Amino acid sequence: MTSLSSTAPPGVVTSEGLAADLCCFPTPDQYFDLVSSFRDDDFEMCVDLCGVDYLEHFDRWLPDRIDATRFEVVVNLLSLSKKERVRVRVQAGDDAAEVHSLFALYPGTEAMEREVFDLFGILFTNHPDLTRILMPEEWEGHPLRKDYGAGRVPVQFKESPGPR
Amino acid sequence: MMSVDQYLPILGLLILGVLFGAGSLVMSALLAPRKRPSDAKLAPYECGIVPEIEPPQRFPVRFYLVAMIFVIFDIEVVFMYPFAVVFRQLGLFGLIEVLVFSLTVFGALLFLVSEGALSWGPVKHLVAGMPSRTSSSTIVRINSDSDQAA
Amino acid sequence: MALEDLQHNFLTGPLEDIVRWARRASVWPASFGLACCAIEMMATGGADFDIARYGMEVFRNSPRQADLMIVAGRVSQKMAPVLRQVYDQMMEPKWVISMGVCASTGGLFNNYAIVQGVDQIVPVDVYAPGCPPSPETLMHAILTLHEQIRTGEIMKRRHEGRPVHLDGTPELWTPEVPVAVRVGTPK
Amino acid sequence: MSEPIVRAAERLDILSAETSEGAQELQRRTATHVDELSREVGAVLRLDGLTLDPTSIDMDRRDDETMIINMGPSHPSTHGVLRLMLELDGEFVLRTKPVIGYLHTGMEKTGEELSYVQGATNVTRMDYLSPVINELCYSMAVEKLLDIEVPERAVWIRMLMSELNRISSHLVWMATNGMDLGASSMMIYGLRERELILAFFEKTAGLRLNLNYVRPGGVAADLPDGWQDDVLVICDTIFARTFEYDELLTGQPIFRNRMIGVAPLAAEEALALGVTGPLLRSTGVAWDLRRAMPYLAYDQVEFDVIVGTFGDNFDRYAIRLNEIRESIRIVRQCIDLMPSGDYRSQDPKVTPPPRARIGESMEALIHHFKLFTEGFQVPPGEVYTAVESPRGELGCYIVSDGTAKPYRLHVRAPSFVNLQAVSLLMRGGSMSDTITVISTIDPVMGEVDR
Repeated sequence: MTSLSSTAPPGVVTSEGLAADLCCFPTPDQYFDLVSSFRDDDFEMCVDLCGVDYLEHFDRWLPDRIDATRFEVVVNLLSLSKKERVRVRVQAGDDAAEVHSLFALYPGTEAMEREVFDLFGILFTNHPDLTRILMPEEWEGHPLRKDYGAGRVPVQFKESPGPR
Repeated sequence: MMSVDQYLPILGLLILGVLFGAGSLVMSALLAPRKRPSDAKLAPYECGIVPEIEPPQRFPVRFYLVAMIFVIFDIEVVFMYPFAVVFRQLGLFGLIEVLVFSLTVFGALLFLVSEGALSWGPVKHLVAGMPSRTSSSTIVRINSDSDQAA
Repeated sequence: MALEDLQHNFLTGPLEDIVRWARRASVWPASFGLACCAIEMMATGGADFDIARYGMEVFRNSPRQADLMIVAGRVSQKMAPVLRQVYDQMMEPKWVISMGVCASTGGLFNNYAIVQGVDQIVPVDVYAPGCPPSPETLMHAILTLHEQIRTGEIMKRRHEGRPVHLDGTPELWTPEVPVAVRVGTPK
Repeated sequence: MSEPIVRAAERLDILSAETSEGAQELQRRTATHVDELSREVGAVLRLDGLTLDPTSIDMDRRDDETMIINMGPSHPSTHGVLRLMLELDGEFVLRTKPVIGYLHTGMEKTGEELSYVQGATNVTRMDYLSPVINELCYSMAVEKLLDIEVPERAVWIRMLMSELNRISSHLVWMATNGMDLGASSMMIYGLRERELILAFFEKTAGLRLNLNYVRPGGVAADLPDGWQDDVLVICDTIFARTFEYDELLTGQPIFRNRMIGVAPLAAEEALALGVTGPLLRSTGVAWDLRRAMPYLAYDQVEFDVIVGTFGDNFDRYAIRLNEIRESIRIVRQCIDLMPSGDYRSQDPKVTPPPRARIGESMEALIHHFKLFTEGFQVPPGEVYTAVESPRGELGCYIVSDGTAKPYRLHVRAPSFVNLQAVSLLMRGGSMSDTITVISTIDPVMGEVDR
C-alpha cells in the first residue's frame, strides 16, 4: 500500500479509514494536478467517474478541513502495476457545479463526464463535446438529482399517492 | 421467301409480355387498399431514424468503375448471341474472330483493374509478416505461478 | 371497386379463409430486440425451441418484409419515436406482440425513462407476460396471435376497428394512438 | 392525462424532428469542434508521445463528398439498440460516433428507491447476458458495507455460478459473432450449448435469465442434489464442442480476412481509454481481476489468463474461445473442492429465518416480515467493489446513509467504456469492418445505457 502522502501534493486531505479504501479529497482547483500526479505515479487507468448529489445527506463523513457541498464527483483510478485503487472525491459545488475535465489526462473519461453532465448537470470545463448522452435531446432537467421526481406513474391497485 | 410463321413465336412472346405487364398493373390498381400510404411509410428506412440531411447525389468514382466493368461484359455477351446462332457455318474463321473480339474487350478489363477499380478494401494494418494464426497460436497463457507484473 | 368494398358474402367466404390461412402460416417477425427479452427471443429462434415450425423461419431485419413486430424489452422515452417509425414503415397486414412486462406495462421500471406500456405508442395484439417470458410463453403468445389471425378481419386496417360486425358499424376499441410524451417530471 | 394527440404521420419534418437527437448526432465537419472531430476520427490520445497532430485530419474535406448515415437503433448487427453514426466516403469510414441512450432505463434512479433486499433484482437486469455476475458485484458491495462474512460454501457456489454464466455469455458472443460474419450455423450451435447451462440455472434458481440468486449474505438456495453430474455433463459437452467451433470458424478464409489485422488496438491506447476485459487483454496487457485482485476463492483455483499479442479482432475471438475452456477448468475444480455447510450467512440482520420456524415462533414471523418489507439498515459509508465480468471490470459504487435504501447506486459498466473505443478501432476501416468491430467489443446495451 503506497502511503498516499508521498504522491498527493500537500494540502490534500487523505484518509485510509473508510472501508479500507484509499480516498483523496482535493478541492476543485487541486483536482486536476492531483489526478495528473497520480497518472505520473503510474496509475495507468481511470476506471470510473460518477457524480453524487448529496442534497438529502449533507451530514456524510468528510475529513475536517473539507466543506461539504451538494454535488460531488467521484473518480476511481487504478494502477495495474501496483494493483491498487484510489478514489478521488472532489466537492463540485452547489448549484453551478463545475469541475475541470480529465479528458486531457484520460481520454476514456469523455463519455463518463458526458453522462454525469446529462444526469446531474455538473459542468466540465474544456470538455470536447459536453452534450447529453443518455437522455433525449430536448429532455428538461437532470434525472438523477435528488429533487427530480422518480417519474412514477401511479398504479391503480394501490391507493395511488396522487399524480406523479 | 421468308415464311411469316418463323416470326410467330416472337409475336406470341411480345403479346404475352404486354398482357402480363398490363394485367398486373390493372390487378394491383383494383385490389390494392385505397388509403394512400402515410409519409412515414414513404420515408426512406434508416434503422428507425428519419434523416434530416438529404444524402448527397455525388457518389465516389469507384462505384462508376465497377459499373464500367459490367458494361464491358454486357457488350461482349450481346455480340456473342448472334455469333452463337451461326457459329457452325462460320467454322474456324468464326472462332478466331470471336477470340480476337473477346481479347480486345479483355484488354479493357485489364486496364480497369490496373486503375484500381477492384481494389476496394481498406489498407490492412498488420497483415504483412503475420504468421498464419490459429485460435491458440498468438495467445499467451499466464498461470498463477508465472505471475509477472502487468 | 376494391376488395375493401366487397361485402362479406357467401362467394368470397372460402377465399378469405385461404387468405387467412396463408397469412397465419407464414408470419415473419421483425427482429426488434431491445433488452433481456431479446435474448429469450433469440433462444426461441434457436434450435431447442425453434419457432421455425410455425413458419417464422427467419427474423426479417427490414420492416418492409416483416409482418409481425415483437417488441422484446423495455421501451425507453428516446426509443419510442423510433419504434413508432419502424411500426409505420411495416407493410400491412401487420401485428404487434408486446413481449415481457416491461413492454406491456413498464414492468419493474416505473420511472421517468421507460414508456409505461408500448400500447401508448403502437396498437398491440398480444401481450406476453413474464420477465423475461420463457420461450414457451412466447410461443403461446404466437399461437394466440395465429388464432386471432385465423378468426380476424382480413382487410380492415388494424386500428380502424376491432371486430367488424356484418352490419358494418366498427367498434373503436383503442383510442387513437397518442404520440410518446417526452417530458421530464420535476417533483 | 392529456387527450391523445393523433401522431401526425403525414408530415415528414415532424417525423424527422421526433427522431433526431440534435447535438448528440454526428454533425458536418464545419460544425464540429476540432477536439471532437479528432475524437470522432479516432486518434485523439493526449498522452505524451501519443499526441495527435491536428494537421493529420484533412479539415477541408468538402462536406458534399461524404455521406453521413445511421447504423441505427433498430439494426440486426448492432447487438441491441446502439446507434452508430458513420461518415462514409464510398465504402471507407471516415468518422464514427456512437449515439447511445436508446435503452436508458433509469436503473440507478430505481436503485435508490429499492431496499437493499430488492436491489439485486434491479441490478441483475443491467448486463442481461451475465446476470449472476451483476448480482455478485452488488452483493459483495453490500456485504463490504455491512462487513459480514459469507460462509465458505456460498463463496464457492457463487464462483461456480458466475463461471457458468461467463461460459453462457461467451457462447452468446460466439453465436452472434458467427451470425454477424455470415456463419449462421454458429448461431444455432452457440444457442444450443447455452440451453444446457440455462437448464441448470432453471433447476438451481428457478429462472433461466435474471435469476435473483446471489443475494447479500449468500445465495438464495442450495444447489439441487445431484448437481455434480449435471455440471459435469455441461463441462464435457461444451469442452468438446469448443473444438468444433474452432474447426468451423478459424480456418475459413472469409472469417480470417474479416478478423485478422482488422481494428488493431495498442496497449497504451487501451489503458488511456479505460478499456478492460478481453479487449484490453487482446493488446497484451495481462490484466484479469480474477488473477490481479482475487475475490471470492479465485486464488485457490488454478486457471490461466489468456492474453493476445496483436490486439486485433482475431485475438479477441481467440481469447474468448479459450476463456470458455478456462472457465470450464474452474468449474471442474469447483465441483471437486465444493465445501459443505450452510449456503447463507446465519447473521439474522441479513438472512430471514427458515420457513419452518416462521410457523412456530412469533418473533421469527415478525423478523421475516420486517426483513422483506422494510429491509435491513446498512451503516452509513461508501464502497466500491469490482469483479471481472465477461466484458471487463464491472464495478458497483454504493453510498449508504444508514437507511434501508442505498443513497446512491452507481454501476461501472465495462461495455459503456469499451464502446467509446469504437471510433478508435474504426480508424480507416471499411463499412463491413464496422460489423466485426461492434461484434468483438461485445457491448450489452442494457449495461451501456443502464
